[in-house]
Amino acid sequence: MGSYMMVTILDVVISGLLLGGIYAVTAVGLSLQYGVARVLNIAHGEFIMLGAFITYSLYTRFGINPLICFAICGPLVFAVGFILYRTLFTRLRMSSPTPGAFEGNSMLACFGLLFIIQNVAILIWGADIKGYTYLAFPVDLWGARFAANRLVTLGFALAICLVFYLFLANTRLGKAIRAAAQDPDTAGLMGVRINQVLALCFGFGALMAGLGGALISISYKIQPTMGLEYTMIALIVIVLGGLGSIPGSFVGGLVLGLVGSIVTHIEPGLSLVAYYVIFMLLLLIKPTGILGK
Amino acid sequence: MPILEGRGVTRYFGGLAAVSDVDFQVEQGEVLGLIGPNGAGKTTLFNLISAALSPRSGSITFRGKEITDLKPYQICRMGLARTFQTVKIFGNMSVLDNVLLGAFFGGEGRIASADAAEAAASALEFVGLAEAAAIPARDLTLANQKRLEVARALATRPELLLLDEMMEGLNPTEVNRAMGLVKMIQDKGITVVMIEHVMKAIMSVCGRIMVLHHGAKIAEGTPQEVSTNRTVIEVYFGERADASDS
Amino acid sequence: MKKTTSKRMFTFGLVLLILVLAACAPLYAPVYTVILLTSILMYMTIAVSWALFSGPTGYISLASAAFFGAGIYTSAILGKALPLPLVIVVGALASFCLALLVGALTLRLKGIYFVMFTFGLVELLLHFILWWEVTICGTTGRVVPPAGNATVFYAMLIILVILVLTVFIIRRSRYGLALFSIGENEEAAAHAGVHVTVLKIIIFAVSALFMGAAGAAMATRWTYIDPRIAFNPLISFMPVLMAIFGGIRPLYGPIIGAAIFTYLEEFLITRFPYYYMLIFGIIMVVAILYMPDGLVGLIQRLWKGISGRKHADT
Amino acid sequence: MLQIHNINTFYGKAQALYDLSLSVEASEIVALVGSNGAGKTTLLKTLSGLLRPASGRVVFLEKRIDGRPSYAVVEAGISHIPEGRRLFPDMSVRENLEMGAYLQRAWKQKGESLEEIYRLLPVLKAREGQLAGTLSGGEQQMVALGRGLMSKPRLCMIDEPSSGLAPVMVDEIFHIIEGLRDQGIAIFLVEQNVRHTLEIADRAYVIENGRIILAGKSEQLLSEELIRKAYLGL
Amino acid sequence: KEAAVKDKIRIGQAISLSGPLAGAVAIAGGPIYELWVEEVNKNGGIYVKEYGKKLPVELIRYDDKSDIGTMTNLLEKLILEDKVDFVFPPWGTAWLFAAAPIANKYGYILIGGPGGALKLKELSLPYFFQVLNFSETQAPALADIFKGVGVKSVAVISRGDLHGIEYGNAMVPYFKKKGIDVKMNKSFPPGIKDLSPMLKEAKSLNVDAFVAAAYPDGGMLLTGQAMELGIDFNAFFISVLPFSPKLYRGTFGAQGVEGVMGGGAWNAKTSPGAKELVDKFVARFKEEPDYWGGLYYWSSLQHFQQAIEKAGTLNQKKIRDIMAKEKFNTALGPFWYDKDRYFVNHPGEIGQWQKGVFEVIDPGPKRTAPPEYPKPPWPKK
Ligand SMILES: Nc1ncnc2c1ncn2[C@@H]1O[C@H](COP(=O)(O)OP(=O)(O)OP(=O)(O)O)[C@@H](O)[C@H]1O
Ligand SMILES: Nc1ncnc2c1ncn2[C@@H]1O[C@H](COP(=O)(O)OP(=O)(O)OP(=O)(O)O)[C@@H](O)[C@H]1O
Ligand SMILES: [Mg+2]
Ligand SMILES: [Mg+2]
Repeated sequence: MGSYMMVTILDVVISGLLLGGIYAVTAVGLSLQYGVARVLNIAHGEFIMLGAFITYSLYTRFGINPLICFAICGPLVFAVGFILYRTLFTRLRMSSPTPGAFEGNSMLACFGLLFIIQNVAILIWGADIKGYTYLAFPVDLWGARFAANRLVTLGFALAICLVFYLFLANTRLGKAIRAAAQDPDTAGLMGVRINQVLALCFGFGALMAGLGGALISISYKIQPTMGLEYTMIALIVIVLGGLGSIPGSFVGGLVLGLVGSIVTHIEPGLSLVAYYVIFMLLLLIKPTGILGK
Repeated sequence: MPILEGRGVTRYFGGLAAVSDVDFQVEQGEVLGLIGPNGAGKTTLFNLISAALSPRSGSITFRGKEITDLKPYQICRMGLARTFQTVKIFGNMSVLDNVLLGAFFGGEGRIASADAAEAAASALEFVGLAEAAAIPARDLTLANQKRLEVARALATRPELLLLDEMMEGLNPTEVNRAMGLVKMIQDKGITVVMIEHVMKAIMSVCGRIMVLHHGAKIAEGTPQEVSTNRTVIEVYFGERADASDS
Repeated sequence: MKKTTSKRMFTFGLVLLILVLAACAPLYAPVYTVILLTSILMYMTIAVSWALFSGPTGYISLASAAFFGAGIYTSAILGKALPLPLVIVVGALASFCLALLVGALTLRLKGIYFVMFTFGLVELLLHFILWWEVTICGTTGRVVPPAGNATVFYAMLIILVILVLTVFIIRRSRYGLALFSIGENEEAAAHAGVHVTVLKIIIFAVSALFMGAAGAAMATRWTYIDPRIAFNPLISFMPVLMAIFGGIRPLYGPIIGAAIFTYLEEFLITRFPYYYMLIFGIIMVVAILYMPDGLVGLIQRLWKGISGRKHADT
Repeated sequence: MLQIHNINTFYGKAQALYDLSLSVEASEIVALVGSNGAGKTTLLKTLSGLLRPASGRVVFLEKRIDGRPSYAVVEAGISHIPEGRRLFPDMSVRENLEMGAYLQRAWKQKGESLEEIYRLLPVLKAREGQLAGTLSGGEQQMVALGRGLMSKPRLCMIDEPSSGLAPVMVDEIFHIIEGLRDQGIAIFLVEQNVRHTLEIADRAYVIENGRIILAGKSEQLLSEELIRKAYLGL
Repeated sequence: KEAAVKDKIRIGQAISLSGPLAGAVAIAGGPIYELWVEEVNKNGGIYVKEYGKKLPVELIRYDDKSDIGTMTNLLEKLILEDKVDFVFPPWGTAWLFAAAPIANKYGYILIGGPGGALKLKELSLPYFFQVLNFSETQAPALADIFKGVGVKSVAVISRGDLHGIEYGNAMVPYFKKKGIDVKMNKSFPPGIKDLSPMLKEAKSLNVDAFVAAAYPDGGMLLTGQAMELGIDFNAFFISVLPFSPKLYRGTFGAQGVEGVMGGGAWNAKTSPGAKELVDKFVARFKEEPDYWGGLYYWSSLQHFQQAIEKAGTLNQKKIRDIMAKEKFNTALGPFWYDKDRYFVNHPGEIGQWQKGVFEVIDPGPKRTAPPEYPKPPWPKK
């Protein structure tokens, strides 16, 4: 009996982490884009969708291993993000009278992007649900059973977030990125190339979204209209974790996954309700998120 | 009876006692100077009085009423106004609207629009910003933004005014003018507590000075007494204490 | 002085004319035009009520769908029992109360935290009501008795007119000033005597009031509603976009934004069903690039160009 | 080393600087004094690329820097310590200082520079880990100064470094500024503490309404009647 | 005078081409309407006696963005502004609920396509016709099949919406009546991201059959997770999903879906007309049609066409009256409506994937193959 309990708990916890890992990867990128580049990227989910569909096409058309697709679709989506910032958002930043106005305007522009990217994806891939199976077999861990592909996904999610965090925390560029978030003008006075740094941020955000999309396509079915849902999850996660904090986003993702898993285990009908209850309660208790300052 | 009185006022930030066990009294109609080294806890004390922060212990009374647990807007409406060291103006509103807001909401009870407009205009006139009334407040220079804060505070018809380094960034000639302003405020019957690092101003405007150091009160008295106090000279004035006119 | 009064008379006359023309629309316009006007009125109402609170204070609320949905549900529950005007009033009050509660809880959150809390609220209500209906009631969805096209049109028109008057009065009063000051610097506003919390909550609730009324009126067009329809997040997003597109500050910004957005969308959807998102998206991006302060900014700039006046406007 | 020729700067349609020219040589302290709203800050911002001059030339070490973005100006060797502190509020004191050393060449020596700053301003060492946004006004001013020195500049433009500082610290700051000159760093100093400034400066300019109205050796200016009336309050 | 210029029949449809529903529209139902229009026009159009000639058909499609408010507006635009001759239905149950009263108000015939619920009957709208089979016909058939193959116990999960509730509520009593033990009955919210706890729980209860009242999104997740975790049941049923060869068989492979049961059903063996439809569909779209409603919608349109031709006019009232009474021959055989204007002659209620074919396994004449029981385990990769 005791061991049955243990297995159940293990099962619930690991299932939660598996889900949370995916949430985390999708959120980290948005955290960067909003926390630093000040773009509330409503089209974030569209970048995830792009990553997912590129992986899908590469795998089903050319049989390229989804994990190898990372190396292709990451840089691809990065380039899209970087160029978008250099052209569109830099101009917007210059022409908006106040930072507040820039936030509003960039959100509007992102809505435009959302429409454009989604429509283009529908034209290319069609509107219907798609999926493929990869590593779809069970793995037994301490008596509990998990899907191999999800375990791999979690591993990758952890690794990606870790690398990213170390990069931001320890490098000169990472510091510049954080400074730029707080006061772009003054960061310029320190010698930071603001436009380039912000574009890099936005690009990195897109990169993370692309990788997240690639991971999602392994475990979930995909369709061109899936973006907004993931954007919303990502937003919840970054807010839950504390804005602009990469470890926060990570923890936020895992917390959300765990909560979902526990509640699904008890009363599945309330699992989504629980997400929002936890989210809102946490905000009321700690209005700046779990790891926020 | 003092208009403002504090007993054992204490506030910590983590392990740091920013204000520790400070007693103070402000008499009706006086100008009290508050000085002390950087980080002594002067601004924190203002924050405690105006309820921007709540004290860990101690009590503060204003006109005999306990105000320790009140909210900022209540304190303001009771007639206790303040300015901020790091300016907090309404940047995208016009200079006039900044002051108008104080006139509308600062006092007890409702005020007619016409009266509020008049009060705002005269407050602007008083601090010398009448000409800038229509421009957005963010386009003012820093020194003028500080003046705008004074005008906004005055428009609330206060009985007691807390001025936090209002003369920062003024040259000596302008400091003279600002000192005149403080005197005029006093002449209106408004009690003033001012934090200032400009010695000339403190010494000639304040009737009494209180000195904070590491959150504690280390001296209090007339400018004469304070400026000759050994400890104060050591921690605050430094060897050039004589050059108080600079 | 004289010039401003004559300008004001002109504006007043223009508004009156538009209003009369609009009020008579069901008499002369084709039925479908009235239907289209009704949805434009609906978006105008939501956008203006949204801008009433969020415009000056900078608290971007994504809870519009919750308040709109509360109105819809009121209609669904009481639609058979009460006459439409009463249903609208009850729907409005329901939203108002919901907003009071939500406001008291959330308005200490700032920035994106507030944004996401309000968004979470919509989803929470949606999923909770869904779960409630499914597991407790054992059924989901309700049938709403339909009302005539003209009836809904007039209901929406009246709601909008009352709303615009309310906003106008609030904006011109001292509270308008206080709302702006909250958006600029909440702390300073409090220290200048503004009872920030109460003001925020009340205005938030007033804006919800009108959204609820709009929801109650519009529900009669949909016949069948369930939580997914009632709490559609699009209703939260669109008005924000419309208001930004039009220009948040002046009262007519969200109105113009809503009108153009709704019409443009319907125009594109019916002309280019397979490409309309692409075109719409491109228009949005280009518009924002060339009109960084919204349509209103553009209009003001043009107006300044025409009248040749140098006006120190914010 | 720095030459400014006929700079004109606008805020929207309003002109703030008119045909302004001046120069700063290596190893000297040049002061700029003027009353409130005269255009001092505007000039510094124009030099460091936060504002664009409508016309005119700025030459630093033989290179044109007018109209260049801030980072290029910093890379050229000019450090601007802005008015109003402008710290990164959510970064610690230490991180703020490190940001000052963002330039590649300064980054390598950031450890030593940090030691140096802590030696000059020991208060900061004690507050190393505190978030800059929560410092007292005077403490922030010290961080701003320290941060500006971290980039190893050739020319340092300082906007009102003594504002908000207690008298002991004011002396200290002027001391530090003199020390910088002795290390060969040129200083372009905007200050309201006019007497003290003119005492340490080599030369000074007086600016009124966006125009230079007076220039000369500091000692001369100190005895000038106009200066005594308008800026020394005598 | 108007008759002289009438040169085509214009049909309007507001349907989700974008938004969350667009994916489902594309795999279930959407393409059939296009195919029918092309087919009619290939034959020169529909003969209308009133005009004395064959009139070609034009389909005007608008995108409702998966939003009901937009759909109602567009439907009224089609009727009032574009003055189309007929309208086709939107996609989805709630959408039908909103569309049916509007069409009815303007006296437009609305033949329900994908979607519908028992509740629609309560509205009793004379111009509304319903063609899909639902829980009330599928549930007894499923219970019969289970009884027949010897299922003893079952776990039921249902999507927390109208569809899930109707199916969940309908099936449980039939199972009980047949003596099948319902060991688990839970609902899950739409949009859930992990269904494995329910699979694991059902497995631990050792049930023979796992029954899910789900939509394609949840169904795909469910199948994927069951496969990944190697959780097998003797019978595995999903209401709305397995009928799609493109999505379901296409994703998991013929071997992967072997033995899975689903709502529907028909296939090329159902009738000669059905075979013809499959061939035409494959030729046009390079994939097989959906095996739930595809044949029904197709046949309802053929029925509609014959009603128009018989009426000899485009007058809705006359056509409606004929449709409500008359029986016409269509691809699936004779086609007629009951007194509530519900279509009764379903080609099949339950299907099962067997060797890449979605076989009809109902007891009785509709059956195209006997049930395969127990379902083979998920393939090990
Ligand atoms: N939120 C906070 N968290 C941590 N420490 C704080 C916070 N606010 C203030 N402090 C510290 O408390 C001390 C007192 O600060 P305060 O602002 O009252 O100083 P002050 O006397 O006004 O100094 P100055 O003359 O420089 O403005 C300082 O050392 C400051 O660093
Ligand atoms: N953002 C702005 N928009 C419009 N005008 C401005 C702006 N900033 C400053 N000004 C105006 O430009 C002039 C010069 O301002 P500046 O800040 O350079 O003065 P300053 O000499 O630094 O004054 P202070 O001693 O107060 O710092 C002032 O008249 C001011 O009102
Ligand atoms: Mg202070
Ligand atoms: Mg200045």
